[in-house]
Amino acid sequence: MNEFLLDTLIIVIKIGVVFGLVIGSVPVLVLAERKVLGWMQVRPGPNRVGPWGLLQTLVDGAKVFFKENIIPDGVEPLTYRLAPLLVILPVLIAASVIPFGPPVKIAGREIPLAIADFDLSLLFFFAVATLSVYGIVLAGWSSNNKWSLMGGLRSSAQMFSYEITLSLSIVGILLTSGTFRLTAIVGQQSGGFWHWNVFLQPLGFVLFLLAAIAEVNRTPFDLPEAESELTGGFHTEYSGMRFVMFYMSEYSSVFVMSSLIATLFFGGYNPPFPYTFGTSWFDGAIGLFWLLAKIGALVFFFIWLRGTLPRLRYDELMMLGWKILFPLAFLNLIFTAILVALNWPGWLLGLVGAGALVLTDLVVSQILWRRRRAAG
Amino acid sequence: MTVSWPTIEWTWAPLVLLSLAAGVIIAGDLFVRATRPALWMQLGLLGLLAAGAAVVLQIPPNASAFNQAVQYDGFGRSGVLVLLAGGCLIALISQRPVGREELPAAEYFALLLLAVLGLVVLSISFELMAIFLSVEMVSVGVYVLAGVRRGDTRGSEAAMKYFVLAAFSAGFLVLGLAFLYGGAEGSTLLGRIALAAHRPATPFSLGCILAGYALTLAGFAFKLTLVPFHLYAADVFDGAPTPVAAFLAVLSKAAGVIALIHILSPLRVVDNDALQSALMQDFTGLLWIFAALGIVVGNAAALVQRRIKRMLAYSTIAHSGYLLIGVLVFLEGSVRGAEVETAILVYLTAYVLMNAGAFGVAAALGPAGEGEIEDYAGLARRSPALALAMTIALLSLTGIPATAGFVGKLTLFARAVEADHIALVVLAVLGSAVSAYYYLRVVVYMYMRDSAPETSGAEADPVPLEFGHKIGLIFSTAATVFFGIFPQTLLFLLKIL
Amino acid sequence: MRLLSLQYAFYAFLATLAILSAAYVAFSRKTVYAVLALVVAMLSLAGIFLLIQSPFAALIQVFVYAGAILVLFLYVIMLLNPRQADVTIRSVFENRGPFLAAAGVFVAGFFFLTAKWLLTVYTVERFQFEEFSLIEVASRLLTDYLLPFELTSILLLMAIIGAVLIAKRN
Amino acid sequence: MDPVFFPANLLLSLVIFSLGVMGVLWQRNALSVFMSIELMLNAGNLALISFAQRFGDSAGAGLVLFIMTVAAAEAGVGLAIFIRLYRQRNTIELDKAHELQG
Repeated sequence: MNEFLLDTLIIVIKIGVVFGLVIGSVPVLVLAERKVLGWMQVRPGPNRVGPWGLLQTLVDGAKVFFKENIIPDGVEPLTYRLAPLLVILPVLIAASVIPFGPPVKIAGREIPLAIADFDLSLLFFFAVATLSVYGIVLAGWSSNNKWSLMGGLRSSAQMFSYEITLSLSIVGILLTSGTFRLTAIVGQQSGGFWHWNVFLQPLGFVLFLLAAIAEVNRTPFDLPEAESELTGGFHTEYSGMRFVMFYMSEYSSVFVMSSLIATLFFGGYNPPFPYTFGTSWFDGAIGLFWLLAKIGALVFFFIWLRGTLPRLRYDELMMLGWKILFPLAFLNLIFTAILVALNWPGWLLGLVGAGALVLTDLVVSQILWRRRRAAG
Repeated sequence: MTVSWPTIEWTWAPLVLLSLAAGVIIAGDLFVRATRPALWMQLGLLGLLAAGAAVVLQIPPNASAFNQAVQYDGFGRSGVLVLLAGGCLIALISQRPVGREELPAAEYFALLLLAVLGLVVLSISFELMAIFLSVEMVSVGVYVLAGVRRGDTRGSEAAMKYFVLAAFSAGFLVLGLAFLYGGAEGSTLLGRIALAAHRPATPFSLGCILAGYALTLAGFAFKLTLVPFHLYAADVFDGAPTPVAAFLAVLSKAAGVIALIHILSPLRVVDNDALQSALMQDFTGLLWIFAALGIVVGNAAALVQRRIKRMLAYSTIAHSGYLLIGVLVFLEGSVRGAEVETAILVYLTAYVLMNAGAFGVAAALGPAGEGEIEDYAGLARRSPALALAMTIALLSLTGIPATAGFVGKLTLFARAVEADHIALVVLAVLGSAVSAYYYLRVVVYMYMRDSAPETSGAEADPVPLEFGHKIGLIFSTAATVFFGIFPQTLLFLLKIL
Repeated sequence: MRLLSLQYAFYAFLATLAILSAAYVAFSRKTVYAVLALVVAMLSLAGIFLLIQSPFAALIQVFVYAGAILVLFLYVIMLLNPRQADVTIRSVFENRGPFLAAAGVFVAGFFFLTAKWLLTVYTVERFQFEEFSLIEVASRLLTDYLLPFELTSILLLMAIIGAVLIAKRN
Repeated sequence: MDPVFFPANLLLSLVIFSLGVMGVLWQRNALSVFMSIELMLNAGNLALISFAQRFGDSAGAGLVLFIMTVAAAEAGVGLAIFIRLYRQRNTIELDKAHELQG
């Protein structure tokens, strides 16, 4: 068979699988969120449709699918229709660089389990992921609604404020690993959980996690869809399938962001204890299992946060982003650079990072406490 | 990976000192509660003087770094000193507007210092990227400083105009430097570009270099207010705060001329390759046209202006025409390069001093000094010292003997006569004669007309002046006269420093 | 060979897209759509950078230009309430006539000369595009280009101070 | 990889540049003018990268970064100036704000 066609076929299959995984995760995540929240709030959650309510999201999806697609008067027709696509596409494209397992050997050819594996894959992720801001701003603008416009601006301001922290806090990892290639970063974390980057960059991890939560608009940073106090934000005027696309983009970006966090900080597809089975496709499956397990744990953490924390006020959100997280990410970068240049061993690096984390936690909580007390 | 501590690189010292001073001012403003314009001005002066001292004491002529990307050749090094001195003068004459008009003092002086830093880099860097970035530093500084005056639409409009045109010219600069980079086969060093210009590897690379120079010249023409690109100048000068206008008129133009000489130096005709010199004649021809147009249009337009800053703006267009004669003579290579460079330096020194004096008086007078020329009526009675300073500055700008301006014009035009540019020199002298009319008109108003009756009551008091402002005016006026009477001292200073 | 012709096809597509969207930016009166067209132009240029083996340039083109600068444009347009008013520079440049004429003549002249010089002397020759690793780029940036690199930091500082100073309400 | 992309890139860069210049001269809206200027800068970027790849200079991508920095700085300050002017026109001089339409 023609080499060229074969390569193309493999890539098409991988694209199908990854996109299927990301899109398919959405109903699972929605159901999981409702179930877990129910459990945390000591109520049953969805339990009518199917065994234990498992089919609830499917039914919801069917309902939305058959809903009338309302286009309000006076919208900008092109951008109004384009915006939901512009929000969800970058998430899907960004997912293409996540390695879902170790390279698999089938019929004598080695196939990496990522759609794209190249030198700058991490940079690619960020470059593409930033583009989803356009969808949000345009959705708000084209709705011909003052509140939607303000909601769009609010969300985009939030996104690019936290993007800075997001990209600064991974520079520490780039310094310790010396590469932008995600497969290489995962490869360096193989051989047991003590090699994971989270122990090398504790402060960087916490900053990245917080910024990532804000970036995917989850509680406590979910101002974009604060229906009760902020009129639903940029997607107020959307309904039916287009609204579902915003919904889907939110959950799939949770999934993709969790997979990036797992890849960068928790060893990606590496199992916590080193073992291999020798058969490469089986190793690949095991790798996928571990990655999904880590993603599951992170998603659970996201839901837990939603069940626990109240929403931040907008000025608090901005203060946290610019005055606390951004300088900390900067300091983390500088300290990591100095320690890497001085050739300190990894465990010392991790210890310094953990110490810095505890210290900043104390200082920040002190400041916040005093401020609140001063405010009365 | 091991760390080796770097040795002190003195060629960086002026840059580090300037940015350090700016950083101290910005950071200090966070901690000092009250606004302290005088303190920030003194810190800024300290930074400028320290940078100057570093150049004089620690950097020998022809010091270079980064593979010849930074060179303190005699011209650039003296140019840095002139620019730093000019920076000091502008910091001094901004004290009054900053204190009174509620310009934000700390940010003003910090941005001024950083813009001066851009000028310094512009005159010592022999690498296109650094040149481009420093041009942009100056531009960004000027946009902000021009538009920052509180509640002032004219300032915002000036900032807007300057911004749109400067960004437009930056577009030309970018494409120009891309082509120069391509012509030098992948290098941004001016030395490599000179090599490629004299011994082009292929005709294509020569074509790239020439196209690059055409575009770069277009970009620089905006910065130097050469004539078809000059239309923004009067509006920007008129709308911007006076010291900022002085910065734009004097320092950025001086640094632009220095950088233009450096950038064009690869095109200097040294050997007689037929193709090459034929193509280079296009450039000298272009410069000839620019110079002539600048002299004619600048002087003619200045004649009809009624507002003092617009008049000064058009007169600086004429002055850049004169300066361009120097650049042209340098480029043709028939006169020794060092002599032309000295002539240009002398002219630039005089230009900085006399314009600092003129703009300094305008800044001291406040809103009245920025308005119509009629507002200067009777100034000699109200404030004889200011009127004297203004008179000396204007005489020097005209080029009356016994002033620095005369010395500058004399040396520059002498070089041009040596290079057989009689026509241009005649044009320039005629232009100077015309300029006497509009410069001296202000003197006539100051000494021979009484102030308008309705304002005489309010402005009868002598104008009070801050100490620093006074120092700046005294220094620039005294130096204008001193260098005019003893021109040898200026040459001597340029040689020993 | 097939790969090469595929690349030609991609190139033709991207170049056409870039030119069309650039023309839209230059001549359209609808600012919001113009920003979107500019994004398309930048992305297609990034695609061309990829085709000539310069992925780093392509990615920072997307990251910095499309992801940051143009978002700022869009943001400002939204802030200025795009449906009714825009900042028009007609009233700022009252006398556009002479400016336009002078600038147009000079631009046309420069463009003509540039194209003439370039196109008359270019000879086709074979060469190899080569991809540089990020490490090479970075080490050049921090040694040969250290001075411009440091200048960028100062420039950005100036821009931050300036933007805050200008845009803040009194 | 082949000799065709390079001259085509130069030509494309010149075309985009001249489109940008025409846009600056044609447009009346300051934001559109500024966007056309961005087109010019991008044309410069394209030429720079093409030359860097043509002559095998490893710093080419870094040079593009410098130009993007300049574009970012200009965008920040320039858009701030537009906002300030708009605000002043809109609130201070209503007659001018009216004549701004169009």
